[in-house]
Amino acid sequence: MKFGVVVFPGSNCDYDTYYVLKEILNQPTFFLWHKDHDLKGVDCVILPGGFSYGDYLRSGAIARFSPLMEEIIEFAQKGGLVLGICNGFQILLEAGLLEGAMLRNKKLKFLCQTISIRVENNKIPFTREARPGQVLRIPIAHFDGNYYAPPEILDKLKKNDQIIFRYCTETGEINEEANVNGSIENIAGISNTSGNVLGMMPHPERAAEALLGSCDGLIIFKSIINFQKSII
Amino acid sequence: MKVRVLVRLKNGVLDPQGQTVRHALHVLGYHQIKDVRQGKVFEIELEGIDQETALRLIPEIADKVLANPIIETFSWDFLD
Amino acid sequence: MKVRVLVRLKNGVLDPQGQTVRHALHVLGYHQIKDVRQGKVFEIELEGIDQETALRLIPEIADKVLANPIIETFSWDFLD
Amino acid sequence: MILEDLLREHNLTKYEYERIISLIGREPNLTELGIFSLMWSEHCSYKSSKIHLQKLPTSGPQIIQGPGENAGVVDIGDEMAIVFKIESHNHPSFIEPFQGAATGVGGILRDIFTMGARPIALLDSLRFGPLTVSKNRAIMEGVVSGISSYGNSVGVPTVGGETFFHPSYSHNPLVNVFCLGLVNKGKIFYARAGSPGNAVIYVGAKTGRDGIHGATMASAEFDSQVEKKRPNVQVGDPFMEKLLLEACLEVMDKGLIVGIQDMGAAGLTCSTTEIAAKSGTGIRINLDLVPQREEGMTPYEIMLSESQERMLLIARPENVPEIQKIFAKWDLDAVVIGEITDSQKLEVFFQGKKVVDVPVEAVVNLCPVYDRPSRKPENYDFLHHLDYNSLDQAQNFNEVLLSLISHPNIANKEWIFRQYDHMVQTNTVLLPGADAAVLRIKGSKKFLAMTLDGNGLYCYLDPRTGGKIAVAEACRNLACVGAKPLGITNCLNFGNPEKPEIMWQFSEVVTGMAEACRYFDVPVTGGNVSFYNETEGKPIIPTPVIGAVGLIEGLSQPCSPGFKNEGDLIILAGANKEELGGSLYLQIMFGLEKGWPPEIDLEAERKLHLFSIEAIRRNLVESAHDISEGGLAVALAECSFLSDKRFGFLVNLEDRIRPDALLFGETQSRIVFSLKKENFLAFAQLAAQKEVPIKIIGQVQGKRMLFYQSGNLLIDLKVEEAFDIWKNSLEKILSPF
Ligand SMILES: Nc1ncnc2c1ncn2[C@@H]1O[C@H](COP(=O)(O)OP(=O)(O)O)[C@@H](O)[C@H]1O
Ligand SMILES: [Mg+2]
Repeated sequence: MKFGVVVFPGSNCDYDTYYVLKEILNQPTFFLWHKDHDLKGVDCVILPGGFSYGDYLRSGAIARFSPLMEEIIEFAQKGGLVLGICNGFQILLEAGLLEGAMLRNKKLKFLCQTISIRVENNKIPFTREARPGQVLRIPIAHFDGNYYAPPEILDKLKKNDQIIFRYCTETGEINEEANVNGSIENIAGISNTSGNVLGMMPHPERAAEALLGSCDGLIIFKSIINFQKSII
Repeated sequence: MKVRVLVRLKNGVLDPQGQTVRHALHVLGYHQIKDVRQGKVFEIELEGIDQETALRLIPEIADKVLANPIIETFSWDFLD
Repeated sequence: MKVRVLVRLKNGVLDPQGQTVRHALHVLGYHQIKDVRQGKVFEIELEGIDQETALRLIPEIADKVLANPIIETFSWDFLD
Repeated sequence: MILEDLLREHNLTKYEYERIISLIGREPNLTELGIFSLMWSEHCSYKSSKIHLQKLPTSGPQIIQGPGENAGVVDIGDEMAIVFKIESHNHPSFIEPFQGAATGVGGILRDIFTMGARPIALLDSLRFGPLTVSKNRAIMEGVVSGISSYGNSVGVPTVGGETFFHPSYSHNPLVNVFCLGLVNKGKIFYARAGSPGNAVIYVGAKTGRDGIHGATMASAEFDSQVEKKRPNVQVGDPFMEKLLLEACLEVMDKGLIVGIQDMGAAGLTCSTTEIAAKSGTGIRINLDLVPQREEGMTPYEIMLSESQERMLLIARPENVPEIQKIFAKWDLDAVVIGEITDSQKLEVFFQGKKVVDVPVEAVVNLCPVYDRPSRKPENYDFLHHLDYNSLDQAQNFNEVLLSLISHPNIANKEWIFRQYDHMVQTNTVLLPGADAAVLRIKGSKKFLAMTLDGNGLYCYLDPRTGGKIAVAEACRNLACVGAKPLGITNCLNFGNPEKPEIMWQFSEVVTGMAEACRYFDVPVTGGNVSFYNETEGKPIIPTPVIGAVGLIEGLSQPCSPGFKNEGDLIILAGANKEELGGSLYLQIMFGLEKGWPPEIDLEAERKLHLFSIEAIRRNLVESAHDISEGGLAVALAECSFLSDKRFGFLVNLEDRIRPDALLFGETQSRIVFSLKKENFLAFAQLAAQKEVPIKIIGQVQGKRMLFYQSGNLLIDLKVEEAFDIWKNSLEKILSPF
């Protein structure tokens, strides 16, 4: 399974993601430079977290115009696997690969903490290793993670099972208290209609080693790897 | 040539920043404040361009870059 | 009653956001953009208050809450 | 403008002015005067502190670079070295809390990556006035979000720090920021010019009229355009910094440059003259080539501007195109603005004319050094009159403990560190909340521990002891996670050094620190002095902040402070004494800032550290936590709060001292350990061998915190209830809705 991690100016979880794929999961992994037009033949593209273009204007708003995004959009339309983490999620929204938008966290503060999310759909390539309803402990670190979608989009997301993760309590309840950033219906991650593009606010690459507190993030990366194996 | 573009959240989209400002003003005793919506303003200086081109260009830029049409609307005018 | 307050960075104060937006627009081919300065806009709805009081109140809250007088200036007007 | 006024505006004395004339052989012009005034300022020249700082030990086998460069460098083995330093940004943070703190982070990051190191951790030490005052809350909000916005964006985790509140900081908050970077030993860079003919390259943000010396405004010729010339508050651009960091590290990694210096407090002036002075060369620059953000800037303004996110590189001319290519890749300019010469002078050209011509040595190294008069404050003896008998002991100790743990000095600081990305780079093993932050080093079995510490009140009551304790506590924090100290950096925050009482505090604190550093065999690798922390004649309490860095080897994970297992023994290492002076207990319950601070026996302290490190290394302990503000009762409560399962405890102490002193006295050289029963024998043997007094005081058990003295129940609280109070009290004050 060949992974590509995109480097935008201001990306800062690019290396962390690379490290997990390459050093912990031993997958061939490449950095993809935002100015290039080359996806280096990878099977899965990851847009990492960080502050592309300083998050100026709106998070992700400028990065989506990067030359490489044209290739990524085409790749996604052909069914290629694309995962956007945090800032990567914001870029996917701005680029129109996913629907909705991000607002500032409800308390107007940056939030860095380990939270719980519930797997709402384990049928897509990114979650197939998770049990339905499984609760994952994964860190978040963002200022603009307050997901918003107008009613018609929200209906569509629900109808098509595109809501993949929701913020929940440690025991898996979905309530207002667990909704750290104020997202509509506690949404922490969504996919496109065909399930090959996933955006999520939590950072699975920060939950990949017991030494750092949690390994739940590995479920996502392993799902991708096993999905690839399953279709070969 | 100078133009000003205002970008604001659509009605119905929650505005946590505006809410917080309103709340802060209430705490300070300004109870006359019924609502606050916060948006962005861009002051743009253009060069080598006539009014007509600007009339085409500015909405294009605002729509494509400055505002996110899912949550925001924009308006603009010439400054001088 | 509705008012609009514009808050902008003082001249000479660095505006990283505006700079970055300008850069992005250049990369997209909009070379007519000479400069961009980004600021904030507040649309405020007031209640139970006459024009005269507003004339006193708005500058007061703009100075105290909406703008940071050390790096920003503001201007405002009535909306309707 | 008459000379006296001009000198006053530039903070130069008549004597200093005459010295300038004799050094350059003529009267300086305005730009030259500006250059001298910057470089001879207290901030750049250390003219009042230099003779005192010489007391600090600075060498050791592990030290690659001590004080004198942008940051100290310490060998950690396996071809790796660490680079670290602390800086203050107190005055800018008071003027504009958000930008002041943000640019403070930017500045310290540049100090680190200038050396070729990739920054891997930030820590912040903050001091504010009481949060009951809304202005102080606003300052704190601004400072914390400034640090968070900058550090988070650049992608360097803020892994720890400390926050204290005291009325003396109301008009003078302290913002000290520490940064640590990791570098390959063979790729360390310094401020060097190499040989004449080398290119001087300006990289990063354009120059504006940011933070220019206030003098500009007052000088007569600018009168007609005062508004336009007014210095601007510096605004940080973390995105620019991130690009600059990546581009600089890339040219350094490829060996394309000879030397590098960041443009810090004194901008272009400092970077050009220091680089030349350190190499015994001259430097010539043309200001017309300097990228400028504003129109009509004068040479004075360009040379003195403090615009952020700029660097000066020195490279052999043939490498310039390759360097420019790398910077272009990161969308940055790299502009050749001059060259290295053999004149030993700084020569500056502007619009075809030479506007500066001064010897670099004079600017950088010949500032007068002062041995300022020092005197014990008049009220000093009075401060120590504390009659223990007058202190009511008939208190409800449950209530007292709750008051202490809800006080902002002790309460959980999550409201702060939740705003900091403390996990990016995926190395943070001990998150904020432990005695020291611990990072793993990828690709090795080593861990780095780091902590900031400094108790201003102790220093106010007895500066020499306070100085010793600051170092001792920092090293003790390291010992509690199992780390052996490698080196120390420090930020000394004091009032006006021209006042003999302040100078005395300063000199005493440094003497105490020096003594402790020698005793623990930890060299000082650098630091920062921040004087003039006073408003309207009221100084802050003397506040040295110690940044200590240690190494953990041979462990699969570091030790942490929270209790781990029901039934573990709780051991107190160190002796209890009846000491209440300078305690938080006296401050909160009696409003007293009096008495002598706790004594410190450096020998006992040193033994305790060695013991703790060894006990942890042998895997004998489950947790370790040092006893500091709030005393033994607070330390034990914290062990419960930081326990994943929120275990309670039952302890009983037999010491025959006042119960309040037993519970809340801040006697030094004590650590609370918890350990499995089966490890006790080995643990006790080790303690005997290391000559550390220990006793079993109880065990980890249940969900209550029970504290007895000779069988009398002093404290009985439910962990969960106390935990909620400790956890939420800062949040309640700062985000009440
Ligand atoms: N300003 C801050 N930034 C980040 N972390 C902080 C800050 N203030 C306190 N902390 C964290 O809170 C914890 C408790 O702080 P403190 O009581 O000062 O620790 P100690 O006394 O053990 O040095 C530490 O882990 C520290 O890193
Ligand atoms: Mg403490």
